[in-house]
This record gives sequence, C-alpha cells and structure tokens, in this order.
Amino acid sequence: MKIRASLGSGFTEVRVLMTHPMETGLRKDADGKIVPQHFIQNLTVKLNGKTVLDAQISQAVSRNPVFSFRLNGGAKGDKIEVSWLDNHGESAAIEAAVA
Amino acid sequence: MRFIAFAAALFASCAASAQDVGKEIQRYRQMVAEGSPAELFELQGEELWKKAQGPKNVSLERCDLGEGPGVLKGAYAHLPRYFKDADRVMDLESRLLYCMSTLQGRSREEATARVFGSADRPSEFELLSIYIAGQSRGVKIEPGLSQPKEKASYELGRALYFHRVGAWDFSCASCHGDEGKRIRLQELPVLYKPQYARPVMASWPAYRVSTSQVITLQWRMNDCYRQMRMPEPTFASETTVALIHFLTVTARGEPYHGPGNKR
Amino acid sequence: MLLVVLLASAAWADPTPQDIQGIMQRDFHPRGQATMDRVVQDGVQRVCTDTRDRPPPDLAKALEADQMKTIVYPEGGLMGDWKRGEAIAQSGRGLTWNDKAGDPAGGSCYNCHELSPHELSHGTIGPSLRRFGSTRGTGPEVQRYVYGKIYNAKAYNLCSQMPRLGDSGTLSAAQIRDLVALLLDPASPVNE
Amino acid sequence: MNHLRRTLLAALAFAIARPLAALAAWNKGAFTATTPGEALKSLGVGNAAASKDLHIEAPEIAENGAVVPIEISSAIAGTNALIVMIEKNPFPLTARFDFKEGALPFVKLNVKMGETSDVRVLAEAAGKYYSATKEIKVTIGGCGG
Repeated sequence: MKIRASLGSGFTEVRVLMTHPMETGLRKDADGKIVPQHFIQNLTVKLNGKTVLDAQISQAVSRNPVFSFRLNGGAKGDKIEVSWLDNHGESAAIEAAVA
Repeated sequence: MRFIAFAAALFASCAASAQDVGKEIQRYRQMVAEGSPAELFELQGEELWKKAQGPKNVSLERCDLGEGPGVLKGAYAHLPRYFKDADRVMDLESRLLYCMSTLQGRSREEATARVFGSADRPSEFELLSIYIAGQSRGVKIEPGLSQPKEKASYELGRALYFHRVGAWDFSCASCHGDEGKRIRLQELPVLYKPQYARPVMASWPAYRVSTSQVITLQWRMNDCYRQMRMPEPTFASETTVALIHFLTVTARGEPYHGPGNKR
Repeated sequence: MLLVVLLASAAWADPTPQDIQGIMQRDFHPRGQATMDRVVQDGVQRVCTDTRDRPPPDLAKALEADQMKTIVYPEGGLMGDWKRGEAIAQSGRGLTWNDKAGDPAGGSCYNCHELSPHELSHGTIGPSLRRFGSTRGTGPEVQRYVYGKIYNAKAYNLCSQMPRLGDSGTLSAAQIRDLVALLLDPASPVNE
Repeated sequence: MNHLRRTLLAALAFAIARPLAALAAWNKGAFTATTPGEALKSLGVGNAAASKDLHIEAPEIAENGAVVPIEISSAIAGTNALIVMIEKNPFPLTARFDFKEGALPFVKLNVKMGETSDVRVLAEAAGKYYSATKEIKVTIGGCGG
C-alpha cells in the first residue's frame, strides 16, 4: 500500500495504491474452482486524525485499486492516514506526512 | 480476472469512425497510466533484489548488470550488452539468471521453474525487472554495439525479425511491418523503424492493467512466438536476446521512461 | 561515422535463413501441439524471407501454381451457415501451444479484417471485407475463389500475410464453407 | 493540474489491527441489489435531477472491461456524497463516497465493466440528489489470439 500526495492550487491531491485481488466470486482459477469473493468494502481517509472521507466500495472496483482524492488546502507536515477493511475482516493502513 | 466473461461490443449503429476509435483508445490508455498500481510492484522488486536466496544464501545486490557490481542507475538502459565473464550478449533477464547461478548458487532448473508469473504471484524476473528498469528512468537507451558479439547479436535479431516460419508463415514483420496497421484495436508499431521503436522500448517492462500482471520483454518474445504458432523459445536463449537487442538498438537515444502501463 | 556505415552495409553479414533454422533448432523446444517441425521453413517461407515478400514474378507464378494444387474442394455446395461463420471469424483459437489439438479452431479473421459492421474491434492488416458478397456477387466462381483463398491464400499471392488456414489443418471444410457464407450470403451482416 | 508539484512521500506500509474509526457500515442491501432502481431505493435516494455541474471524465471506449478509469467531480454547492452506478453490471452499485469537512467532492477510481454500459453518477447536496450519465463502450483489446 502506498500514498503519494502532491500539492495542487488550494488542495492536496492524494493518490493511494493498494494491493488487493478484489475477487468478484465469479472467477474460476486455473483448475476450474470458483475463487471466493474477496474485496475491500470500507475505505477511510483521515487528515490530521480527522476523518475527511468515508467510502464504501464493491467487487466492481478493479484489482490492485488506485484512488485519487482531493483534500482542502493542506500544507507541509499534514498527516494523512488511509485505511481499508475487506469482507474477510482483513485490514491495512498507511500513514504519511505531506512533504 | 475478468468480472464477467467478456461480451464483444455488439451495438446497433457503428458510429465511431476509425480516427475516433484511435483517439479514444489513446485517451483510455492515458487515463489508465495515470491510475496504475505499477509502483507497488517496484517496491516488491526492491525487496527481492536484497533478499538472500539459494544454496549460498546471498542476495543479488552484488550482481554486475554491466555498470559494475550492484550498480543499478542506468544499467537497464544500457542492456543488452556483451559480458566478458559469460562471454555472451545478455539482456536484463538472462543476466539476472546468470547472477542467480553464479552468486546464489541456484541451478538453472530451479531458477527458471516459473519465469512468467500470475496476478496473484508475479515471478522473480518480473518483480526484479520492473524494479531495475525503474532505476533507469531518464537515462538514454544505449545498448552495447561495439563488441563483435554485440554486432552479431544485432544482425541475428534483424534477420529473425523478417524470418517467416511456423504453421501460419509469420515473421515479426507480418504484424509489425507496415504503418497504420492494427490487430483488432491494437495498433502495431513498425519496430524496425527508430521513430516507432523508441516509445515502445522506452516503456518495457510494463504493468498490464487487464491482467494485473508485470510483463517483461522475455515474456513478450515468448508470447509472440506462441501466437506465431511456433514451438516455445527457451527463456533467455540467444534468439530471444538477439531480438530484444535488435529492437533496443533500433530505439537508441530515446530516454527510458518506463516501467510503462499497457492495456 | 563508422557505426552508420557498418549498419548500412551489414546486409552481407546477416545470418542466412539456413543459419537461423539451425539456431532455432537449438533455441526452441516443443510445447503442447507446437512441435519442432514448425521451425523448418518450406519453399514459400524461404523465398518470401529471402526476398522480403517481393519474389521475382516468374518464380512467384510457379510457386503459386504449386500452392493451388494443395486446395481440396469438398463435395456439394460451398456455402455454409453465416452465423457459424461469424463465430469462427471471431475466434482466435487454433494451433498454439495452449490450444488443445483437436479442439475446434477459429479463423482469427477479425484480427486482420473488417467484416460485420457491428464489430468495432477489427484489424486493418488485411483489406476490409465489408459488403464483399454484395459487390463481388455470390455465384459459384466467387464461392470457389473465396473457398480457395481461405484454404490457401498463397495460391493467389505467394507472400501474402494470410495464413494457409485449410492447408495448415487449422480449419475444416465445413468451417471454411461457413466463412464463405459469412462473406457471400446476402443475409450475412457483412453484406448489410 | 499542471502546476501540481509531485512530491513522493516516504511510505510507511504496515498492516495494523488497531480498531478503525467508526465506519459507515457497508450497505449490503444496496450493494447486492441487481437493478439500479433497487440499489437507489436501498440507499434512500429519491428521484435525482440531471445536472451539468456533475462531471464524469472517462474514455468513450475502454479496450478492456477489467480496468475502466473514471474521474468524477461535482461543482454543485454543498455536495457531501458521490455514488457510482454501472447500469449493466450484475450489481450496479459500485461505490459510494461520503465527503466530510475538509475533502472536495472529487474522486478518481478504476472500475470493472462486464459490457458496454451507461455509468451513472449521483451527487447528494443538502438532502437533494443530482445525476449525470456517460456511456462507455467496452471492447476486446489485444490480438484476441
């Protein structure tokens, strides 16, 4: 999982890259077995500890999801945290400061 | 990977003319490139480069890719080239294989058991390639061409490019021979001409969004021969390296800007 | 500068098709139905490689005549079912190492040709075949020409890039008849 | 965007198990609805007025349905949520983004499309809903061989 944040004019563009198979439950693996559903359901973005974006996503989001968001203003040192939770209860989070 | 088995786009009126189609495909590729997770695979490649493996339990960090042991900056952009220690012209993947055996003590059989990976598990060569290629961003493509064996490899590659063979009588030029040609919606660059080879060779290896896979030039040679209805080219063989060498020489001078993103 | 001169005059140093055949025998290995006999060039492949697809006319005529003799016409009519023909034209399967020998192959026609106006995703390596039947007619001679051309395109144009779909064992007589219908049957979308 | 300064951040990637902030519960009903109408009903969305201020930036033709890039931005004052629907997907509701204090109503994401279809986006602003639609043609890319 990786964040890349860049300052725009008046906003900070945050790009998040996540490794996740986002299985739809409709795909068969090499030997013909259905691969069970496995996808991120909740995505949260926090700026300096405060939730600024709450997202619910589905298996229709592409594998290894990449999202871009825009946060108001933003300056050096702002702390951005992105976390996700999937339908298996697994989760991950990443934290970074705007350079 | 696909959500549902594909349905071809059968729709009532076929309003889009050829130019619109081409323009829209470019737009699709440009937007796909902006939102590509390729960087994640570069990170994994870096970890693998530093990971001790094989009977000698050593990492690849002392591997000499042509710019000196462990030197990554610009190494990819200067391959393929002649290596005195192996007395052979090598591309990145064949050189990595050489280091796996000499430094790590791994057998060819073990190291090449899975040279092409899957979306769930990329192969070592794919992860290492995308990481190492990324270390040549901005460096001009300048493969070796001064040594006698480098010239011979270039000439072999050129002859292979036009060699018609296989159950369907194809050569590389059958598809990559004339300007403005397409297979389905896939434009076919005329790779023996510098202006078309440059943008292509500056963007391999690449992340292919449709399969979520890292794809390398060794895979590309393998898969093209498969579609030429030929038997399989041996991984890192002289034939594959010579073809890659010919394409890279044809693209000389272009600053490398990969790893790229493909549909 | 030396380098440019070298490249320009490198033609004499290029390996010959025979050299390449030897290198391929060393650098390739069989996989699935893709066996090593395929690395051996036949006369057509050798001449077209040597002359970069521009064979001298008299040699081309002679070799085209040989290729014409390979075409086997089935008993009865040459027009099959255009609907099956559309499926064959869409399918890219056949003769690769991950196709199972014996499974029905496709003609890969849409890879190179425009056919039905409803298929946006078509190639441009071959000429557009839009309205082929409505412009060329659908009589027995045209049917015979189309059947023969699909069976062995090299009989009509020695160094054509079109595979010899019948001669190579890719398509059966029935499948070629269905493609003839796709091109010539007035009801086929190709002729809309 | 061209004045965008690209700054690569040091990325600390770690999997944590610490409790996550109170999450908007994943709306199972809406995400498992098999028609756009059903999905909207479970989201409690009434009729939505078409609006030119709700922009969908996406290619008209996607070479591949596995990854279709879509950029959505709303110029409707007070937009606090964006909803993405792909009409012809088996489960049309694809994503819902709730923007809190500090985030702009903008998102770029890659979605999967089973076939050529309309992409319908809804914006929620001050309790009212607005919509925009764009058709994306999905074809088979590559050599099909």
